[in-house]
Formats: sequence, structure tokens, C-alpha cells
Amino acid sequence: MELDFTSNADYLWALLPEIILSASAMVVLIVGVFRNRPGEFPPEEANTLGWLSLAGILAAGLANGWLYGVGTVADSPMIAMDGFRLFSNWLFLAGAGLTILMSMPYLGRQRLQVGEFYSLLLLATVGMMFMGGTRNLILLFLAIETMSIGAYVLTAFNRRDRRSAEAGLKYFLLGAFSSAFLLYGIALVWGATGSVSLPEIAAVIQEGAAFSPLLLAGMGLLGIGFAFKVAAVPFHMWTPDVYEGAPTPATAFMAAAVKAASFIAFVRVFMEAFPALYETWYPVIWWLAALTMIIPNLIALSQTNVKRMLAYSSVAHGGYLLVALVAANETAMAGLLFYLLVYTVMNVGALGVVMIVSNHSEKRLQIEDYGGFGWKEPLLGTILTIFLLSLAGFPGTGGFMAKIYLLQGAVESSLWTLAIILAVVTVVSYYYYLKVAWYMWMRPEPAGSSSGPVWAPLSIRMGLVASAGVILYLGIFPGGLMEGARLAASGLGGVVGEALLGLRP
Amino acid sequence: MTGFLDAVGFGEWILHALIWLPLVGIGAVLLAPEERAKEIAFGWTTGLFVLSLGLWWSFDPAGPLFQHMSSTEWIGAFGISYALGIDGISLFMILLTTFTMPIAILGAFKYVKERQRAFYALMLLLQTGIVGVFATMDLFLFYVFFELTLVPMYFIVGIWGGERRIYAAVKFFLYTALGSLLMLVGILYLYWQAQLNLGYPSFHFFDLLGTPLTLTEQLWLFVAFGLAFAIKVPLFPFHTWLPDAHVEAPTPGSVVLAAVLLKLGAYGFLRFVLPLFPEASAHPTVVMIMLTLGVIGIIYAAWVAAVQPDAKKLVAYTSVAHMGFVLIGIFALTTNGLQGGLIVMISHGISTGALFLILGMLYERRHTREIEEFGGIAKVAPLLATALVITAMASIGVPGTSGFVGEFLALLGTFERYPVLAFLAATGVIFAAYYMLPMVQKILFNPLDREENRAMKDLSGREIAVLSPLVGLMLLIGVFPGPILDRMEPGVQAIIEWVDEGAAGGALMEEAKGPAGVREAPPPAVPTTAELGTSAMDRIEATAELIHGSAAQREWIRVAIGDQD
Amino acid sequence: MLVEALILSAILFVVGMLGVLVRRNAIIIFLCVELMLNAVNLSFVALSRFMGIEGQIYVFFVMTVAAAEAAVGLAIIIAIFRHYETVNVNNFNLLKW
Amino acid sequence: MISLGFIAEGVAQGGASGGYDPLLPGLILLLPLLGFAANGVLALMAGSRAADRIRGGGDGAAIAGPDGKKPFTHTLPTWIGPGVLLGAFILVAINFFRMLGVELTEPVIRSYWSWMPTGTLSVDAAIQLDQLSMIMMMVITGVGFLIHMFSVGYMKEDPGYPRYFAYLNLFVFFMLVLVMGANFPVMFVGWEGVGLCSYLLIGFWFQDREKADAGKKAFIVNRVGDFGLLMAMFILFATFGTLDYGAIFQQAPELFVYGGAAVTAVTLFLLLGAVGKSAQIPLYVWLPDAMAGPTPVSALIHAATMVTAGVYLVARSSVLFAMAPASAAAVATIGALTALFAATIALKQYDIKKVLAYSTVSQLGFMFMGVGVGAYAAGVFHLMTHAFFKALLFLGAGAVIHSMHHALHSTHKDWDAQDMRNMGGLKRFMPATWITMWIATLAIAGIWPFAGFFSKDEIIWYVGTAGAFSGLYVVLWGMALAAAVLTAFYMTRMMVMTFHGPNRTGEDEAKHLHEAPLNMTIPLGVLAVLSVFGGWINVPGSVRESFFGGFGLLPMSAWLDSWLAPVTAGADAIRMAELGAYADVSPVGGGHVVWGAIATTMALVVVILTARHFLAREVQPAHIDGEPESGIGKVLYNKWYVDEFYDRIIVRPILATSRFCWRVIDRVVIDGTVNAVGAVSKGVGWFGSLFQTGQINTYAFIIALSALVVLGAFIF
Repeated sequence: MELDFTSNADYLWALLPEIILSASAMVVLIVGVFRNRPGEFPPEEANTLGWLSLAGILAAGLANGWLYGVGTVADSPMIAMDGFRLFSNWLFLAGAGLTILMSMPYLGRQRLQVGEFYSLLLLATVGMMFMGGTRNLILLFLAIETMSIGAYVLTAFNRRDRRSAEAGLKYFLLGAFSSAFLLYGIALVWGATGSVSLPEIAAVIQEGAAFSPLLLAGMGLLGIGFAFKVAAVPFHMWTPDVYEGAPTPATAFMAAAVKAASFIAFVRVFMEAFPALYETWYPVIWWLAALTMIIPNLIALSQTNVKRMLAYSSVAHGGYLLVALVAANETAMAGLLFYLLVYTVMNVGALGVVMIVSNHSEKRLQIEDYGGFGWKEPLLGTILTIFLLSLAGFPGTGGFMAKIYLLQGAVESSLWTLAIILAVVTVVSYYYYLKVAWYMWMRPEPAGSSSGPVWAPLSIRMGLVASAGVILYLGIFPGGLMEGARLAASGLGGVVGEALLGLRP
Repeated sequence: MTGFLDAVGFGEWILHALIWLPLVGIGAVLLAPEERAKEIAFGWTTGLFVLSLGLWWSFDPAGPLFQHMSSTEWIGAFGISYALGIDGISLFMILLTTFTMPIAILGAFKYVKERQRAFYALMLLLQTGIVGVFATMDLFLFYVFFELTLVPMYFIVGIWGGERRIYAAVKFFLYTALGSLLMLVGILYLYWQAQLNLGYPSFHFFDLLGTPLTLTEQLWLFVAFGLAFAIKVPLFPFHTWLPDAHVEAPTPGSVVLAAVLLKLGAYGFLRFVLPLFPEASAHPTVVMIMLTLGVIGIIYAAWVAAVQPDAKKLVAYTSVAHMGFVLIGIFALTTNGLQGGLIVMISHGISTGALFLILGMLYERRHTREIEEFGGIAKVAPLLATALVITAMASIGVPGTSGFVGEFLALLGTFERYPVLAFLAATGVIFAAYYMLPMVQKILFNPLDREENRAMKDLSGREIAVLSPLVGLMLLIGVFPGPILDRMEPGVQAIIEWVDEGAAGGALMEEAKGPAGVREAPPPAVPTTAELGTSAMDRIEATAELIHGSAAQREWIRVAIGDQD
Repeated sequence: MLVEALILSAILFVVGMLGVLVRRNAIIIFLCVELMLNAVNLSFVALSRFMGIEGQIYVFFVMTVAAAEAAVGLAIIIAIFRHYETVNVNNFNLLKW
Repeated sequence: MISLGFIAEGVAQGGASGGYDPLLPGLILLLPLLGFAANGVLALMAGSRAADRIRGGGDGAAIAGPDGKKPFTHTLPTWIGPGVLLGAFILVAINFFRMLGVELTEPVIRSYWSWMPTGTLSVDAAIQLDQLSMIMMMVITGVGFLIHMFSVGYMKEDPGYPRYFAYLNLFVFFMLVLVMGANFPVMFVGWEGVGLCSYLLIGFWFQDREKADAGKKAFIVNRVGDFGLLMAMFILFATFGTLDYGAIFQQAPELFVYGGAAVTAVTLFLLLGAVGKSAQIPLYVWLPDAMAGPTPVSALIHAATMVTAGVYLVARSSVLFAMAPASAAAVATIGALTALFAATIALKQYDIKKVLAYSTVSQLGFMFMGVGVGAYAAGVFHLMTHAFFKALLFLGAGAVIHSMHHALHSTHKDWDAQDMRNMGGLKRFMPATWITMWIATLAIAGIWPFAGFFSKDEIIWYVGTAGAFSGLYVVLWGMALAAAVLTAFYMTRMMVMTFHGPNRTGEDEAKHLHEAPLNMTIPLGVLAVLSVFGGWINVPGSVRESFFGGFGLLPMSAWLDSWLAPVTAGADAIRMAELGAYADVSPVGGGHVVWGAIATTMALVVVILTARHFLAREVQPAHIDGEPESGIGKVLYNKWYVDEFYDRIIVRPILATSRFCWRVIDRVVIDGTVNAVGAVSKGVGWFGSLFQTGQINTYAFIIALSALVVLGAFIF
């Protein structure tokens, strides 16, 4: 099948995964409404709807896979059909799917409205998929808002928990605040170039036909908006609070998928629309990357709440990913994709174990509560250790290969200072990741804790084992996926590569 | 023997087997019932040791420099390959590892009482990492294995260690990781330069060899690599993690740490730093700094060791002193020095391993490591006393033991070039007696005036089995080090030649280039992989021609890779 | 004319921004955000005179989004009001450090 | 399996053997080693049994088994220990007589395996046989055998009996390695090996803290010397590229400049090694303490053999010392200083073994003077005679102590069995010991015709006539004479206090005083004979023709001089060429014979006067405080406060520095920095987290501020 975007039906085909996912969201919502008995949310409810959502994700995934086989003869100005989009779709689907898998007991135990939760989650995923695929700034804005509004609600989802509400409010107010910057940026860029289509903007800039101060201001505002979304220091202030307060499944979803989507969009906009202005934006991003690597890693050292610590860690990972944007070459882009995928798996996995330790609630999140957990549950302990090592970027895990990939990108652009910063802060991060490991394995269970038996359904265990397996597999045989990521990035590089060529010394 | 080994294709699979079979052993250990785990682990590592003994015969001292080479593409995009190969130096490091492991495990039989399966599984994982480091020819793979050794050690110290085990484990982990991550950046830089030069990506040792680097680049890379290895060695003043780790680690952990893990650093210097950055390594200032730190380490650690109240800490500091000898041996860049350094490495592995085992045995009996708590032990435990005295003598380098051969050669080699430093380092011989003898006296001799000590048991059969091979080797290597020296010599010579030539060539290059630091663009006509041909031999041949065009260099490389291709 | 319009829009944006910074009432803060969005809308409209009519269409998109945000935002504010019985954001600091 | 034949025979290497074919030279070494192994196993068995008894609540000192008989672990060493020595001695003797008959100009070398082949260095495990090593081997195995035999009686009641023989055998093995090694490293094996055995034997009764301390002190002080030897080897290797004796001594005249810095450095470092091992100033301090070991050990190691290794080393390296006149002068000076200094300390010691220890130090000083002035044969000659009479003195002292110990033990008197003030009048109880010891005393005092007269006289003569640094040597000569006189004094004092006068042990104890058993007295007898006639083998012609040689009638010869001539030929030639021959007359006139007569007369007079003086004086037992020493006497009694001095300026500063290094530098500075890095990171992180106030306004403010900065960066 070939698409040339002459007819609108082609758009339907090109957006098949998004459409399928939207439809499943609706189905889940409706089924949830019908099965909803007031005041009573039996745990199995979560399971039914959860598996239903997973089925939707699987179907979307199949459609996404099918898109690989679809040829395009003409580019659409709205939707990219490149590998970058398809690869990032995998990312979002994986993030959402894993989150759903991990969240089922949590939702059941916390008696949350399962149908709404999952449909919001799926709809937010649809927003992400548009973020990854769009080549139009207005569509991008809509996609971001779709994702964000879903995320706001997911954060505030547990109405009985004031922390959840507080996190939701903070996220919402600050998110809307930053959206305004983003939107302003879009407006100014449009004003400067007369287009909201990324390739066209690039072309206009390349020709030198853009009105410069407006363009730069617009680009700056766009950058600010994205920096907020990807939680780059110093725009990260909301992240720890929101991640800590949100229900843990929502945290997992945000830390993995939302962050990934923001990065994908960030990269796509700056690489596709502003390659010619690389010299202008790269110093700023350089500083953002450096700060984002250093500060949260240091702050995470003194955290005692594991969820909050992982929040800071998530911010720090954003810093590593920003290095890829600074490097702005094909390797770096491929590294970014690879990193995001690994990061999604390991972060959701780690938070999955956190959920289990906290007994699918918002209690027992302090690091002391992990004392002796490893010996109580050797399998889960080992898996969490693997995830932590991977988050720390330790050899033998996917996280390491991902970091290597990013470093490769940095090296190709001769970003030695950033590479060294990355190396040093990685050591810093070892400390707090290992801290969890040492509580798990080297400390006894805290006295007087009546945690009771650990409850983790088989589905979660299987999911965690599979995730850990993936992490180890990617740590040892990353070649295939690296190649895939490279191919995906070359779709983007095809647009950017030439524009970038000769820009760097 | 050689014929038989050839017949079974020993050389082709042995390195793979030694790296990966421990992982299989982990499965066996984890599946076994708790109380059988130690026996399985011991049997498994013993089997591996027996297997590795075949290397002694299969490695041909007169053959090419690197043997048992193999290479499989691992991550093609980055030119990372699963490349193995050993020379005489790595041969003995591997043998030391496979030899130490079963002994350490046997020594742990009574020490480790809880969570045995996990413990022995980690020990086996450690073995994979260490053997991997010594057997790999690919710099990236080397890094992976180098780091991989940290995790099991971290848990071994942290879970089965003493009071302050977590502090020690974390310090060990972070300190070592800091160095190695900076090395990683260095590796990538080198890789990038090599890629510019070669035209294709590769982390293979041979491909990286001879990468044209300015002196400034070499010095920076030297710092990046050197820091990692200096911390691992550990070189004064990066040593403070070691006493903590040693004191807190369980006996087998200390044994492996001292016997093998410290050698990773020295091995890194030998295998990578010297050949890859010859000009920096031979730079007078660098050499002076390294030697001075080595000498300070020897004397300073000896002094600090002498006043330690904790026996294990004392021995830990002696490790610093011994590794100082290794360092000066290496950086003297003479045949004798390098050979001596290597023998010190082996000897230190054996003797310090034995010391830790003996201290562990004392600890099992008395649950203390305070030297003052003992006294007159020789009266109640003559076998233990004999073992301790012989080991102590080997440790301080009394002739006839392995320690002497190593220290003598290392100092001799250093003296050839740096008499004054050798003079200072040789005072370490005096101070060795100054720290070791009082400890021996306070533990073994003096009145047997404590009731607890009167009831102390002598060595059991198992403990004799643990110590006797170590003691035997100390004496054997002290008397017949020849076969070891013979096998290591080609590797040592190769390193020296490479450094000498590289340093000379670098100077010429520098001169030709004019002002220092200005780097010419990489040679324009870099042949592509296709032009070069795919065989490693062709590639290396062409590379060498391209870089130096020196016939000797090419000859060296040819010898190095032998007729393997 | 365009410049003046853009400057006005920028001033409005900054006013909205300052409102977010200084006000303590969650609803007022939210309204300030709305002000910022509408400032951008003004830019769109102004620019559309030179850049094409689609700018005015974008405004509708933005307004839709703003409406959706308002719905969600007010719901969240109500939810938190139930817990704290206030909408003063200074009181919401369970999550910090 | 290497065949025993190979080990025993070795591989002949280089050099014309001149028709001399050594008989199983390897076996000479192997025998004591096997003895060590066998005794070692027995010792471990005995030790384990004793340990079991201690754990069972016993004292572990009992030897006899339940049946009241001694177990085989305590009977077998009696035969193994001395047996292997006897075997070795016979082999040495055979080889010695074989060598006697042939003209051997170069050492016979037997190489066994390549010990340290590194590529540039090649050290073989090789031994060499020449005249010098043969003399040494004769002394070691001969005197060694006698002392082993004596030990059977002396140590038989000790629970550590098998261990004792194991150490002793091992010592002999290492000592043989020392003198037989064909290159410096192999010699060094023996060098440190004997040090190790010395350490173990001094601390043989390790349960006594002081004795264990003494062993440790000996080892550490010796290591200072070993350090010098190491450095010397390094310089030699750097110069010659080899460490084989043959190659070095052959090429030395070409590669070294006469009196140059290199050769002077080498020889000074060798001297440091020799000083350590041979207990010369400033490293003599360990030897008096080494008397903590069993007395036969003192006889063997700290009198006859090990401590003479330094002299052997200088003699062996004679070519090098001949090329470095300054170093040679240093050797002689140190020797003279030590000889006089130690003799002064010996004047005021009351412990019989301490007197002998300082006497040994002093006599070693004489030997150093000898080899220092180039009279290598004279030095070795004195080494040999000293081995005889000093071993005899120690063994005699051992017999006395043995007897005293029994006596005091019988009534459980806690007196010191070694303090001469507690003895007195022992000649009644131990006549054989008394007579043999007087022979040795006269020998050491240098009275004709005893061995010491010839050897010491020769040294003094050469010192006086050496001439190179004439002024210096005159002074040294005077010191040597003074030391000789003092020797006569303190030895006589010791003899009189021990054997003469009234008995001070007490009535009951005296009943238990007894002569030593036969296996102890026989060695005394043999050594006494050697102490008399041992000096007759090296008498220069002029002396032989004089009264002292019975005007040529007595069976005397200058045999040793000519025997060692091939070994010292190189050095002699250099000396002749550079410094010329020795003078014919002493600095103040008078020939060899005249000064011999003066010396022996002086010694005799001193002996008589001293004996009279001390016989007339009443000595109080040690527990009765006599009037405290004052003035110089106090200083001498306290050994010139050298131990205290060393403690103050070396030991304590190093300890203090060590503590400082540990507590301040290591813990605070280095580790403090490391930990501070962590703490600072955490602190900065904590500080950073303070901005995370949880206030939406704050967050918005920071975002807005940063936005301004970013925008500014973009636009400007």
C-alpha cells in the first residue's frame, strides 16, 4: 500500500494506530461506565478493563507495525511517516502498556475509577503519538494539550488523597502556564515565517526570509515550553512534587511516556524546523543539559522518599537526553530513541516494584521500608536491583548501552565537557540508586513494620521479569535495537542531516 | 599434553569457557539446596581451575605474542567485538584468578553462614568479570568486564561484611566507578580518534594501537585511564577505599579483592595505558609522578600499616605498599621492572590472599581482629603459626619466596633508570619488616595470657587444604620463577618496544608538525574497510603502514597477532 | 499597527505571567494563565493580517483547548478545595524538597 | 621429578676446574635441608600434641608421653639433626681434601636451574666451590656439627626440641647457600635466610616477650643491612649487566675506575650489608639482644658463622674493595671503632652471654680491620680461629648456664642463671668446662701459642703497616692494640667471676651443680684443641722462624695465605699496583716478631693482673644491690646508652611519624577529602532541594526568571 496524501482517506490510514487507540479508549470508558457500581470497585474490575486496554494497545501496536510496510510517495505537511514517528510510537505504547500492566492491582486496591483512568491514559497516549508524528506546530500544540490534560487528571486522580490533588493542581497550573509560553512561541514563529509546518519553517529560515527577532523570540519561547515539558533544570521544579504526589501508576506513566513524548516533540521541532539556527540554540541547550544533569543528581542524594528520589532521577535522565539534542547528529538521535525505550522499560519497571513494596498504596515509600525486601522477595529484589543498575547506567544493562549510545553521539560532536559531566554525575547517581539496593539487601527489615506478605499478582511478576529480561538483553545484545533506532533516526536525519552538514566545526 | 590439548581444540574454546562457565555455575548454585551451595561452588571453580591449567601447556612461550585469539562482532555499528586473546601476562592473571577462586570459596565455608547460595553465586559472577577483563582484546568489552566486577564485590562486602560494611561497600563502588567512568570517556575519545584515522569504527586493541595522538591528547587520555587504574591499584593517595573495604569484607571477599581485583588496575596499565599512550607513558614528568607516588605508597603505606591495631587493616595497607612495587616496576619501563612488577602481582595475590585467609581463620575462632587480643597463638596452633610465618616472610620478600623475586626484579628494573627512586623504594624492604614482624609477634608469640586463646583450635583439615597450595606456591615461585618469567617475557618486551618506539615516533611527529598541540587533519587517504580487506591481519598491516610505516612496528604487530588469521 | 498589537499582546502576556507569580488564589492564577493564552490569541489575530487567515483559525483551536483546560482545572481546584477548604496555594505544600 | 643425581651433581659451567672434580656438591646443601624437612614435620607433630594438652588445661611443657617415655618426635631429632651435619661435614671434608691436591685458579661452578631469567637479567641457581667457600664450609659444617652435638645435651629437656633442630638445620642450609652461592642473589638468599633462622632461633622461647622482641629487633636491623646489599647488587647489575661473581670480578678493573664513585658506592653499600649482618657500628645493637636465644645458637650463629658473613662478603668482593680505597678504609675504621667500643662495654657486663656477645662484636671488628686493610687472608684467618674459640666460649657458657639452671631450678630460686654475680667457684663442679674455657680465653686474649695470638696479631700487624691512609691506619693500629688489651681484661674478669672465688649460688643449689654430660663436653674438647692449634696454619715465615714458631721446629705454616691466594689474587694485584706492598716495620718501629712479643706479653700481664684484682674482690650476688655504678662505669654498664639513643632518634620518631601518617594524613587529609567530596555533594544537593519549596508561586517565579534568561540568550 502506498500513501500519497492526495485524498483524506490516506490520513485515516496513516493515523490508524492513533485511531485504534482512541477507539479503544472510548470502549474502555464505556465498558467502565456500565460496569461501574457506585462505591464498589472490585479488584477484578481493574483486571478486565486493564486487559481490554492492553488489547487496544496491542491492536495499535499491530497497526503501527503495519505502517512500516506502507510506502509514502509524498510527504504530508501534517503527519510524518518516518521511522522516527513509528519508533516513538513503540515507546509510548510500551510505556502505556507496561503502566497498565503494573497498575491493575493498584487501581483495584485504591478503588479508583478504572474505566476513566485507563481511557484517560489511552487518550493521553494518543496525544503523545500525535506529538511524535506531527509536523505542524498547531497540531503539536493540540497534541501536547491532549496529553497534558490527560496527565493532569491522572495526577489528581485519587480524589481521596490530598497529595494527589495537590500534585494535580501544581501540575495543572504550572503546565498551563508553560503551555502559554509554548503557544506564544508558536505564534511568534508563525509570525516570523508565515508557516506552522516544520519543513516549511526550516526552508524559510534556510532562505533567510524569516524575520529574525521574532523568530528568535518564538524559538526561545518554544524552547522554554519544551524545557518545561521535559523538565529541564531550571524548569523542572514541578516534577518532583508531581511525581511524588501522583498515584504511582500515573507517576510511572509520566516519568516514562510523557517525558518521552515531550523529548520526541522537542527534538523533532528543533531538528526539523530550526537546524539552520543550531548555532543559536545549542549553547542554551548545552547549559540546560549540563544543569539538568548536575542539579537533580545532587538533590536526589538527600532524598528519603523513593518515589521522589526516582522523580529527581527522572529529571536527571532528562539531562542525559538533552545531551543528544545538543549533539544533534544522527547517532545522538538514534541514541535518544534507544535511551528513551530503555528508560521507559526500566523506569516503569522500577516504579512497578515500588508499587509492590508500597503494597499498591501511597504508604511505605520511605527508603527504610525497603529494608530486607530483597531477602523477603528475592525475585523482585533482584529485578529492582537490575532496574536500578540500569538506571544508573551500569554495564551489562540496557541503561549502559543507552548511555554509551548517547555518549557516542556526544563524542561525534566533540562535546567532551558534557561527556565528562555525564560520566561524573553518573557516579553521583550510583550513590542514590545503590542506596535502595543496599537497603534491600544489606539492611534488616525495619523493626516494628507490619508490612505483611508482599502481594504481587502473577501478571505483574511476569511483566517485571519480562522487563528485566529486556533490560538485560539490551545490555548484552543491543545491536539489533540500536540498528533499529539508527534507521528510525535516519528518517529524521534525512531532513536534518543536510541542513546540519558543515555547521559544526 | 600439548598434543592432547590441540586434539580437543583447547585453545579455541578455553577462554570462552573460562568466562562463561561460571555463569552456568551460578545456575547450579542457585538451584542447589542452601547447604550444598558451597560444595557446588567449590567443585565448579575447582573444575574451572583444572581446566585453566591446560593454558599452561597450550600457551606456547615461543609462539606469537597473543594466542587463543578469537573475534566475533558484537555491536557492529560501533565496531565493538567480542574479541578474546591472551599473552603471557594475561595468562598468569587468569591462572591466578582461577586458582584463587576455589581457595577463597573453600576458605569461606565456615565464614559465610547465611544466604550461602547468593554468596557463592556472586563469587562466580565475580569470576566471570575478572577472567573477562584479563581475556579480552576489545577495549569496550574490557570496560564492561572491568565494571562488572564491581557489582558482585559491592554485594559481597555490603551483605556479608562487618560493622561498617555499607560505608565500605559504597565507598569502594563509588570510588572505583568514578575512575572508570572517566576512563570510559577516554575510551570513547580514543575510539573516535582511531575511527578518524582508520576509517572504520573499532574498539579492538590492535586497531587502537598506534592511533596518532598529540602529546597533549595522550596526556589527557593517560589521566583518564590512569586515574581509573590508579584508584583500582590503588596508588597513593587514592588508596583509602582499600583498608575500609578489606576490613569490612568477609574473608573470601578480601582474598579475591587482594589477590585479583587489585591486579585489574596494574593490568590495565600494562595492557592498555602503556601501549596506547606510549609517548605520555614515557614522558619524564609522568613517569616521575607515577614513580614518586609508587615510592610514597611503598613507604607511607608501610608506616601506616605498622601502627594499625586491626590486623586486617594492617594487611590491607601492605597491599598498598606491594602495589607500589608493582607500579614502580611498570613505570620504570625496563624488562626487569615489568617482569618484577608482574611477579609481585602474582606473589602479592598469593601471599596477601593467604594472610587474609589466616586472619579470617583467627577471626572465626576469636571473633576479633584486634592484634592485641592475640598472643602466644603459636603454642596452641603450631600449624597456623607455621603458615602465618611463611606467608609473612613471602609478604615481606624474604629470598626463597615469591615476594623476593618480584620485589628484587622490580627494584632492579627501577634502579636501571631511576637509581634515587629505587633507593627510596628499597627502604620499603626495611619497613616491610617493621610492619609485619610486630604483627606476627603479637599474634603468634608473646605469652599465651588470655584464656580464650588457650582454647583455640589449630587448623582443620579443610583449612590446611586451603593454605597449603598457597604456601606451596609461595615457595615454588620463589625458587622456580623461571617458567613464569619465560612466558611473560615476550609480552613484556613487546610493551617496552612499543613504548620506546611510540615515544620516539611521537617526538618525530611532534617535530614535523611544528608548534605543539596543533593537530593536523587526519590523513586524507584513509583506506576504507573494503579497501583494507576484512582480515584483521590486513587491517593491522595497513594501519601500521599508514601510521608509522616502521618496519619494526609492523613486525611487532605481525608477531602479536601471530598466524592466527 | 502590527507592532503595537504585538506589543500589547506581549504586555498582556507579561501581566498574566506576573499574575501567576504574585497571586495566591488558585482560581485567580488560573485566570491569569487564561489571560496569557488570550494574549497569544491577540498575537495570532494581529499577525493573521499579514500572514494569512489561518491565524484566526488557530485562535479557535486555542480557545477550545483553553476551555478544556478550564474544565479540568476547575475540577482539580474543586477536588483540592474539598481537602483543604481553601484555594490559597500557599497552603498546598505537603509536597516539597 | 628431577632426579636426585641432578640435584646432587649439578651442571658444570664455565671455567677451568683445574682437575678438581667436586663430589656431590649439591648434596652438601641438600642434607641440612632434608634434615630441616624431617625435623620440621616432627616439630609440627610435637607442637600439635602440646597444643592439644594446652587446650586440655595442661601446660604443654611436658615432653614425656603417658608411658613416661619420650615420644619419637623428641628422640629422632637427636639423630637427624647432628646426623645430617655430620654427613655434610664428611662430604665437605672429602671435597676439601680433593681440592687440596690441585691447582685451582678459578672457582668450580655448578648450575642447577635458571632462577630469574627475565630477558635482560639471568640469574642461575648456581653454587661455586673455591678456596674461600671451602674454608667457610669447613667451619660451618665442622663447628656446626659440634654445636649440634652439644645441643643434643643442652636442649633435650626442652619441649621445642624438634623445632630447635629444624631451625638449626635450616640455618646451616642457608649458611651454606650464603657461602656457596655463585652470584650475589643466591648469596642473598642465604644472607636473608640465615637472618630468618636467626630471628626464629633468637625468639625460640617466643613466649617470653623480651626474647620475641630480640628476634624481631635482629631481623629489622639486619634488614637495614640487607637493604644495602640490595642497592649494591643494583649498582653492580647496572654496571655489569650480570650478578655473577666471576663476570663481575673479572670485569671490575675495566668497568670501574679505581677509587671512582660507582665502585665506592657499591662497596659502601656492601659494607652496610656487612655491618648489619656482622653487628658492627652502627648496626651492632641487635647482637647483644640476640643472646636471648639458646646458648648453642649463640655459639653457632652469633659467634662462629652467621655474624662472620659480613667478613666473608668483604673477602668475596675483595676486588671491589681493593678498587675503592676509601671504602676499604671505612671498613677498617668501622672495624677498629667497633672493636674498641664493644670491648669497653664488655668490661662492665654481668651477664655471661652479654660479655661474650660484646666480645664477639669486638672480635668481628678485628676481622673487619683485617679485610679492610686488604689482609683478606688474615681476616678470614681470624674468622676461623674466632669460630673455634668463641664457639668454645659460648658452649662453655652454655654448659655453665645449663648447670646453673639445674641448680637454681632444684630449689626454685628465681635468680638469673646467666648472671656471673650469682656464680663463682664453678671450677670445682665443672673442671672440664673450666679448663677448656680458659684455653679459649687465652686464645682470644691473644696469648702464644693459642690460635688467637696468630690471627689477631696478624691483623694488628697489617693494620699498622697498611700505609694507604697512613695517619688513619696508625690511629686504627693504636685502637686495635687497645682493644686487644681490653679483650684480655674482660675475658679474664669473666672467667674469674664465673669459675673462681667462692661459690655464690647457695648451699642447696651448689649440690646440684654438675659437670655437663659427655656429649656436651666432647665438643668442648674438640674445640679446645682447635683453639690451640688452629692458629698454626697461617704463620708468616718471619714469625715461624722466631721464638713463636719454635724457631721453625713447630709444625706451622703459612698455608692459609697461599690457599686463599687465588681468591684474593685480583685484589692483591690491584693493591700492589695502587698502594704498594705492606711496610716491614710498624708505625713506631719494630718488626712483626717484636710486636707479636709485645702484644702477647701485654695480654699475659693484663690477664694476670686482672685475675689478681678480681680474685681479691668480693662479689655480691646479683640481687644484692652493690653500690651503684657512677661515671664512666655507669655509661659502660648501660652500653653507652646506644639503645636509648636509637630509640630516641630513630624508633620513636618513625613510630610517631607513622601514627601521624595514619591519624592525620590518612584519616583526616586523604580520607577526609574523599569523604568531604561526598558530604559536599550531599550538602549542595540538600541546599538545592531547599528551592523546592512546594509553593506554586515560587516555581512559577523561577520558571519565569529562567525563561527571561533563556529568551535573552536566544535573542542577544
